[in-house]
Amino acid sequence: MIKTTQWIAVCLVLGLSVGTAFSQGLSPPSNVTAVDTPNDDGSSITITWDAAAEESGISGYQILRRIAGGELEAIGELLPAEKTTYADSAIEKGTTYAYIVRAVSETEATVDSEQTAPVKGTGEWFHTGKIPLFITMLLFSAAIVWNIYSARSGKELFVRRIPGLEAVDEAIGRATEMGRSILYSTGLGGVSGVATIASMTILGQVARRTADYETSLRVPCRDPIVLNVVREMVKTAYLEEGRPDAYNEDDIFFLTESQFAYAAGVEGMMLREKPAAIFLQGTFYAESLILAETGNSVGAIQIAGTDSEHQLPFFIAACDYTLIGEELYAASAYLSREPMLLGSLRGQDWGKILIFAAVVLGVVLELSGISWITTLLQRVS
Amino acid sequence: MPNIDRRIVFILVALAVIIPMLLSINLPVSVSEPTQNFYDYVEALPAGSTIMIAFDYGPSSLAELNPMAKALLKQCFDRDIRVIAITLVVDAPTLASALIQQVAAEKGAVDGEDYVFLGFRPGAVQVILGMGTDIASVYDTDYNGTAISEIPMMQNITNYDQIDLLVDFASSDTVESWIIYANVQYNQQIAAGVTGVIIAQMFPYLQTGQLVGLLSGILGAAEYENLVGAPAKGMQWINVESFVHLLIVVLVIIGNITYFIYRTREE
Amino acid sequence: MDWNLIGIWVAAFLTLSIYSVLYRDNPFYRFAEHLFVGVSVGYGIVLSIYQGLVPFALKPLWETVTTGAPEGFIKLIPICIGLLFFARLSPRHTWLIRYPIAILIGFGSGIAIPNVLRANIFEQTRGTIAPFAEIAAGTLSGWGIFEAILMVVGVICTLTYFFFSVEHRGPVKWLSKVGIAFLMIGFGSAFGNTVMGRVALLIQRVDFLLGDWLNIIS
Amino acid sequence: MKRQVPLVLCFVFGIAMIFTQFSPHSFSQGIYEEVISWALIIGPFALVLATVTLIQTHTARIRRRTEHWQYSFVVFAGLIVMVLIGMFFKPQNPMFVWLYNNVQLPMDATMFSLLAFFIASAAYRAFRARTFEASLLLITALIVMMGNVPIGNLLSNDTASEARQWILDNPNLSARRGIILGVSLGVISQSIRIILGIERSYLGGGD
Repeated sequence: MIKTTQWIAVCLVLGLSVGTAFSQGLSPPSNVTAVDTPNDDGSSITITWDAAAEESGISGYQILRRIAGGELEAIGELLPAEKTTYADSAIEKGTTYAYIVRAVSETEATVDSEQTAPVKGTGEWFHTGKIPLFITMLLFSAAIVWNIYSARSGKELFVRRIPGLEAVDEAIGRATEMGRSILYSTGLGGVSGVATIASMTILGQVARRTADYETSLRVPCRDPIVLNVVREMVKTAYLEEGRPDAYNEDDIFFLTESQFAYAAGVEGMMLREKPAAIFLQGTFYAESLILAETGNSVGAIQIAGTDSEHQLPFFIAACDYTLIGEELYAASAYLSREPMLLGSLRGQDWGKILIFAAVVLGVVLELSGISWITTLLQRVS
Repeated sequence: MPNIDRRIVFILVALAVIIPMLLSINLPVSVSEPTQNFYDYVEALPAGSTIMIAFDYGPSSLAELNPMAKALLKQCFDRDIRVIAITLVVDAPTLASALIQQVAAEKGAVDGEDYVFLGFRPGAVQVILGMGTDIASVYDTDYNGTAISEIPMMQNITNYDQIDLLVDFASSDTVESWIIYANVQYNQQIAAGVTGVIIAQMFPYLQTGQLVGLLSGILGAAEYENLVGAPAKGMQWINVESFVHLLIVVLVIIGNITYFIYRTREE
Repeated sequence: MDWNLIGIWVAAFLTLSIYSVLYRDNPFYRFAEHLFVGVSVGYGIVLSIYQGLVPFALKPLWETVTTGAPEGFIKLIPICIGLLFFARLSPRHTWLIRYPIAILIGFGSGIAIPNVLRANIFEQTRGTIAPFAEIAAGTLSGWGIFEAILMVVGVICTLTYFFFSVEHRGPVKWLSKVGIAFLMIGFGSAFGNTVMGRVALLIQRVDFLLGDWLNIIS
Repeated sequence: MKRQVPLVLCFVFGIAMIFTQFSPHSFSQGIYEEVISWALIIGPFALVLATVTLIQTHTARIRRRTEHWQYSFVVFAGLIVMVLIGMFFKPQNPMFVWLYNNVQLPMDATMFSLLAFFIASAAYRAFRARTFEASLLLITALIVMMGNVPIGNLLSNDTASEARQWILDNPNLSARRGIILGVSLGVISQSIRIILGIERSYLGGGD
């Protein structure tokens, strides 16, 4: 019942408005098209039309649609005159619609465009706007996998010199000369942390040297599992250097779980034992400052390394050498020669080259007024 | 080099806080650009808009973030902007709930109509993504247990499409998660207020527009209080802060001068 | 009893207990530190049950059982997978927790790849190039042009410093030297801002002690 | 069962999420929503379990009578009181809120404020301009510190805050962007290795 009344009302308004429109010379919207909205789940249809000429008298547009063979119904609110596109997202999937764009003048006179060809909303399986993203992802994945496999197949992958690592020998040498101990903290991280693993790899290397020089190596641990792994690693290092006799298990010990108590404990060790070299490698939090400060005050050579970005400034200010973020990973890859680490490192470097290229090319093109790199990188939703 | 007992330095620090606090000094605070942009963005929202505020910090950062959160809430309630508050951090709900209620009581805002506190849900990334399709799929009730469907102001809000700005008050890497998942995936506009530790790393996101504004720690709070016209703890504390910074600068300089003198003498 | 007043005294006592460590490690500090761990973990457990397990697992479970709605049974699968976390408690079945962990890690990694690529690599690269469009359009002043160039130089040099496949010799060495200078300025900014943050925490505590507790300041 | 199934699960869920990111079809979006709801349900279990580790550590401490083992009882006392009150009366209960506000909150807030003291003492004793890099870092830090507070502006006629803002907006931005780009490549590379089953450390030890 209501539908019929609406229908009659629409017809009436339509009839009247067509009459008035002709009297005012309002021209109908031209080139009206309706297409399935690309790159969506099929829940919308996009209608476009040409902008009206200036002083056409059009003050807005009303979109009307018709299900094949059905009635004409108004969709959404009156659109402002500067609009030339509308996405109808109130559609039923699989239903065919045809559209009419009605121009409305300030005096409420209206004129209708021709009806568009019927369209259906369909969902797309692939978002074409994301092609650059997709290709970049594939390229980068391929770079990582390729490099890991070539590292596994025995190819030598080069890793650059890392200044903090070169200082390791100097630090151990000094400790030996002075007859003092070396203190090595693996930080607060658990055994699965990347930084902790890197730290343990470096510790293995340090242990080989201390085994040679018979310098005592003290390792206070915060995590019982890390303690066990560290003991195993250091023991192996001493064995491989042919000095199992010099290995002292009590030098590697559990201190405490709690953050500040651990800091206080290590601080106490520094003040009592006055180590000649201090290594702070791994994950650190706020206590980094306390450790680095005390180590500095006892005059030790300090080599720090962490990926905890927030602690890096304090390490850099208070230590002699600091492995910054990725440098710590690179150091561990360099020392352990683990193919997965080496391969990833190389793959990521290829990624960096790609970024270099994009930046340089992008800058050059932008300066000459071509902006397709920025368009490629543009966000799509 | 002379190694003074560090407890002497500790006492100096304590004095540098206590004395200015007793004297209650008031120096003028200027406003930086990221803060101004934040304020302008909120000011430009019409009455009846909706802001989502994520209280992603626990008690250890309340000193830096509570003052700015208060200033923003005041601005929202004054301007009839509706507030949906949530948190991704487990030790935040009690703190955030109290803070909102306090400002709401002061400004006469009504729970369920002008603001709603949805509380905590675990799993940061999942929560951010889940709210992108349907907020009710993550929060079926608010913090007090009222069903979302019965809260008046949530009637017309299903997901980020109805949220005009997301503000993250953060003490950790949640801002990055909001940017990576809510901004990129759902085109949500984001602004942030952060603790001192992470201020510096926010700037690349400001330049690209991934963040529309930024409040920097206690300084940002003071600036915002200044803009909103409601001077409170932020203004008071940044003045006290002055003297501690001055002390630390002097200590660094003295420390380095003595270091260089001793080093040249050793050589 | 005025619980508010008692609360302030308790809070003041605990605050001062923690500050006592500045003199030296002592039983008061150790008491407060351990109490803190216990209380905050307890709070975490309560909240993750009431605001996590209850709405996400128990409520749907209950609804499924009471209403028998078939779509509810699909939710039972993730709930059962989640329960596997408790296999941790039995040493023989510990390996079962790999199932939920594998799902969460797979989900996290999969969602991260395209989004991190877009948010942090595409957008950041675009942001580095964007000012040059303004230069080409002539809308950037002399100082602005300098800053745009500085940004490109900074980004490229910093990335060069973190480039590990080439020995840092010749021009690469110089690029990475400039890179480290940029890094130091970046870390210096973080340093200055971190100081501001930590000091603010102290000011808040002193504000509490002098204001709420001793009522010396308003 | 012990290693292969988790690897397959990880691969399937990872690839599914990537697929849904590139495919707007309603079928893919249905998968997307379903996987997110799964992740939301599984997540909280991990959180509850994390506390079990803490309980185990402290019972072990008491059993082994390690140094200061008596304090482990304090941990348990705090934990039990919070859990009992919270579980019986819900987190909105005034008693639970009181404990949070007057016990947990002040200690958490105080713990990190200790750093203000340590920074000051390190400022005098450890932060040395021993190399060019360290000098650059310290000078920047001093400028930013002065630019952050009103007194710095009063003394320098607003130069300090302008310098601070310029540093943050320019050299700092470039350095951070370099770090973000590098770290993001690392994150993506790790995610790829995890999905493809090259990186298996999350499975832990054992067979």
